[in-house]
Amino acid sequence: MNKEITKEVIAEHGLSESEYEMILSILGREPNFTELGIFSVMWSEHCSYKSSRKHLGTLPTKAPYVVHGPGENAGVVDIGDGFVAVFKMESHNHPSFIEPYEGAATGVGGILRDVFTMGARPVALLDSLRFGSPEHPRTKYLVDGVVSGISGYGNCVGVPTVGGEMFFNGSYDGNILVNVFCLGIAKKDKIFTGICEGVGNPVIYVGSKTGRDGIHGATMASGEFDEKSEEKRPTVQVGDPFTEKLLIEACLEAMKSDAILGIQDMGAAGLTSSSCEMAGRGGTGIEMNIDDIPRREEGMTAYELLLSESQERMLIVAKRGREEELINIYKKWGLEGVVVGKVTGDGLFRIVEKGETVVEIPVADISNKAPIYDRPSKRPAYLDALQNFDTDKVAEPKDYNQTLLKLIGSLNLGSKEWVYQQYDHTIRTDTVTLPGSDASVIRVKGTKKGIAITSDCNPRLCYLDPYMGGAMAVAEAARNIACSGGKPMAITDNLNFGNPEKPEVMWQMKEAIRGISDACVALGTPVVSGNVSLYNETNGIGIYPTPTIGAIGVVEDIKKCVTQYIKGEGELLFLIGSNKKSLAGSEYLSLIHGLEKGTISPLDLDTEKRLQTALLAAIDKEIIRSAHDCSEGGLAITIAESCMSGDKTFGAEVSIEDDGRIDNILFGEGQSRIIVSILDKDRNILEELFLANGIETSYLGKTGGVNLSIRVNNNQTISCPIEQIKKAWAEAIPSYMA
Amino acid sequence: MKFGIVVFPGSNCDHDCYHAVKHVLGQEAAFIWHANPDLNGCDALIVPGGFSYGDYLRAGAMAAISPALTEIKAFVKRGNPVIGICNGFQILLESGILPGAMIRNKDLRFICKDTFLRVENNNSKFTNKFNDKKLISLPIAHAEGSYYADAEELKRLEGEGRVLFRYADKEGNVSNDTNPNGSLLNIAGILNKEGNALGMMPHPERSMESIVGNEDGRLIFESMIEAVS
Amino acid sequence: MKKAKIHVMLKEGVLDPQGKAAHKSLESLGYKGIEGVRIGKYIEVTLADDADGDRDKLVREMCQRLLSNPVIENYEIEWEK
Amino acid sequence: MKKAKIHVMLKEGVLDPQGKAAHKSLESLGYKGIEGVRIGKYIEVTLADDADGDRDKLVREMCQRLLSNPVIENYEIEWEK
Ligand SMILES: Nc1ncnc2c1ncn2[C@@H]1O[C@H](COP(=O)(O)OP(=O)(O)O)[C@@H](O)[C@H]1O
Ligand SMILES: [Mg+2]
Repeated sequence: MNKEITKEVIAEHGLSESEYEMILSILGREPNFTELGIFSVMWSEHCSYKSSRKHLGTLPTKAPYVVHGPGENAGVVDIGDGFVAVFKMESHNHPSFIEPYEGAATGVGGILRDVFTMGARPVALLDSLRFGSPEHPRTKYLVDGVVSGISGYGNCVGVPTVGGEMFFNGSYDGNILVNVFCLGIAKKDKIFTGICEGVGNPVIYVGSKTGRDGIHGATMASGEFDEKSEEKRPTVQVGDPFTEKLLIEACLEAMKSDAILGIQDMGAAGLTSSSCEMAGRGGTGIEMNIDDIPRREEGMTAYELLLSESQERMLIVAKRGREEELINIYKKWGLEGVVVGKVTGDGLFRIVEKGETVVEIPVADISNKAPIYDRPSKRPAYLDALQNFDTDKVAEPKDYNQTLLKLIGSLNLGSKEWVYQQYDHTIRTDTVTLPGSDASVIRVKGTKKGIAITSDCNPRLCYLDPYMGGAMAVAEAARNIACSGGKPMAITDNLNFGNPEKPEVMWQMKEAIRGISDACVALGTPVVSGNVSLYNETNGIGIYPTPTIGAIGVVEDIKKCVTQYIKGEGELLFLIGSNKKSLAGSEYLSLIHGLEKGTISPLDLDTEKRLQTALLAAIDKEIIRSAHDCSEGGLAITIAESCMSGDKTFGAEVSIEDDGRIDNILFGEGQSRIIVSILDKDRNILEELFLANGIETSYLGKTGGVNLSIRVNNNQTISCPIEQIKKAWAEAIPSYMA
Repeated sequence: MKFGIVVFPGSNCDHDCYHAVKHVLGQEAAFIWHANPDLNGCDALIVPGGFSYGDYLRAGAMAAISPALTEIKAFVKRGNPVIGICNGFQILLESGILPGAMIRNKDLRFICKDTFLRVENNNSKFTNKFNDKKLISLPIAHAEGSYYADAEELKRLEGEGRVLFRYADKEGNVSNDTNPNGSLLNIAGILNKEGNALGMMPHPERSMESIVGNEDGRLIFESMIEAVS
Repeated sequence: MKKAKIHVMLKEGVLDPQGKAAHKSLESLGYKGIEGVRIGKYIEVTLADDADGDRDKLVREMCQRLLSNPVIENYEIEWEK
Repeated sequence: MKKAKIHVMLKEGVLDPQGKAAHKSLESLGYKGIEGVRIGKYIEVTLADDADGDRDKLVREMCQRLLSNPVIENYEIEWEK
């Protein structure tokens, strides 16, 4: 296609003038239309990380057990016994807003491919979701579509979805977030990477045929939304989980031969980015014959074939002479495999159409000379006013029973069973800890071990203080892992922000990354993979900064796993930790008073580390009957959850001595607090163990009876049948969605 | 004894069934590939759950016309035990080995949760090890599990003791409230006329080890082993 | 007789949860006077020009063997003119 | 104008995994000369006799708001005579 390259065409491709100048100097000539398209997707925010790369470089990525850090398709961590955990989180925000079912479904498909392309069998998924306010007219439709999409795809491929998050807030009205985490397990000596090696080796295309799906999809994900985005609608891809399932099985079978040298999925920017990235890693070139690319429709141009984001496709570099063998494995699974090119030694990305070279670009320059921006950043002016707000000014509620019921019956604090019941979470028969606890635990067959996984981020805290919020997301994730009995090992981060061209947004991102960094160093959890999603902004209104953290930990003996719910009557309840808290940034202040303001209670990373270490020691001694992180909703909500989130429901008699406002005592939020239950006989061991680590423990009361009763400084403040609380909690989402 | 586990494109509980009979129960197990099904040496078959052919068109419809089903039908005719679980049940229905059909769950959503099942007949090839156990708990995970058959067929199933499992509550009561998917008569599992083919929506292979739930599922496979020996 | 247009509907008496749900949703969107909604499948099978034999019989057979389930569904075939 | 018969089909160019799978399956049954299979939805909406207003406009609106997904699907309305 020889469309003329005008200023308009360049602008349509989202390339700036200076970027175009760079293209001219790389090529030493004008690019043709197809080449322009290639640069446009490869240099889009989505593929090049041009606004974030500089800052991502500051994240800690190393530990003795890290096998592959960022840069590969997914992070790889050694978990012992000859196994590695392979994991990553990725966003599919914009596509899910436009077409929630297919957007979310293909999001699941994409992250699965990132994991099995490394040679790992995907064993679990988590979905971290943010929607607009419940009253927004589109919210219900989006929730329904996104959850069905994840369910439709994940269930069909047979990978359990074992947990996640769901948070509603007006800042997501025009930009929802759909972040999906995938965990895979592989043998340590059987890891594959996306590398293009050995001049003359064949390049094989496998999987679905290429259609006109999602052309410019990558560019769309990097462009701010406006009214015109309606027109970009046909760029949405449709997923085929059945083909994905076949692709997983065929790839894992093909990897058992030693015929594969490198393999990579075709994700954003499809064939172009997969082949360029593979050649880039190998320091080689790649030549493909566009006429050989399997296609779904007639009349497709090289431009379309190279930029299409059709799903369920992979690119393989094989050993010469072994291509038939591989193609036959794919054929057995009903999939197409075609040799479409070869590895070259000239360092060029070359595309040939009907015998003529139509694209020729130096591979190294596409990635190395990709623009990197050090965008200006500035602390938002509004932060002072927000942080200086005095939360003591708000009126205290009169009826704490009603306040508790209202909070626990809200969409953010209500039970998420409506969501995870639609996900097959027991397939593969390895889900030791089911969704509904702080972290879920997946057994590693053939060992005594389990892998604990969770995803966390409180965007409200990130909005009020992005540095603290970022650090808190890491701390909460690690704390949730520890509560389940796992030792936190490593994280993946999915950084969702607004428009990076705004200095305030840039500042939020820099601060959040700094917070993540500090927390990862302090807690010993390096970042091994991640994803950045920017321009989550509609008509100038951006989302709350949302650096979602996915974390994994190792449970040495799955028999010692701990869940968040109380196991019987007469258990003693303890609050572990310093009990620092504030109303600022709390769910209570937002839901009851409509305020999202104030100075949040800070995180002390040293305390956090000691708290988790001591908790894991107590779990190892098998004295902890239940452990539940005290996060959104504060102390009263956490105790209520402990009482009712298991198969059986228990009442409790709790008595708290504390000063300050009662609403802060009950619903204030702070870090490094955990509610545990133990047997009476273990009380001394517990108190001594935490004391030895410099962590406070306070006795709260006993489980039993039919009421949740909370006395504050000897005044009965809450007394409510636990079944009534449970009903409000259980019906929150079903009644909203009905 | 040797279990054959039939693998269709899109089957995804095949490995779980294999693990259940091979590693938990210590029996022989072999995967049977749909395209060249060789049932030689198999004493019993498991048609596992999943989304054969993506469940496109109708769940189980495309698997039901595959070459494997010709062999499975003959295997059933010879009197050997066959259990179809979830998608496997749907395949047995679509192929006519079992009567009736499956439609979408009443609320249209996929449901994954533990269910209690009342055992209606302790005397079959699949329940002979239950002794007087009348209630078990197994997980379900499906979107099309609402069993349908016309009134005459239902009468026949009831009359011949071929309804094996019904969705119940933890006391064993069967009612509308304990029906997760809209199945007629709360049916969760049925037998063929000869009593050697069982179709059930709940997943016994997921309840084999207490660390990941309970061990109620073992009883079903152990009954099959008993029936064969 | 190139393109067969096939309608597959649940039989009278078989619960149609999809139709019922759509009906309810339409009502909650404010559409009142709806008597009923039924949802079925629409399948187009395009035959090659050189496919021979009795085309109607052929497609009828496809419906019986695969495209519909006679226990719960009826089907109708129309040919595009 | 009582019963609206609505056909909802994936837009040209949008992947139709169902149709693709059914096509393959029919071929494996031995049906050769099939050029293509596409699968969509067929919906019947029956209006009450006293429903007033522009019936065609009404049903078109239902299609846009609920019965079809305009991002990837097209729909057609026919009225039973
Ligand atoms: N979108 C979702 N998908 C699956 N599970 C979810 C989802 N949202 C929440 N859950 C599960 O519900 C439980 C409660 O969630 P949440 O309140 O966010 O937990 P926590 O505060 O301990 O991180 C957890 O087990 C979580 O995994
Ligand atoms: Mg959380």
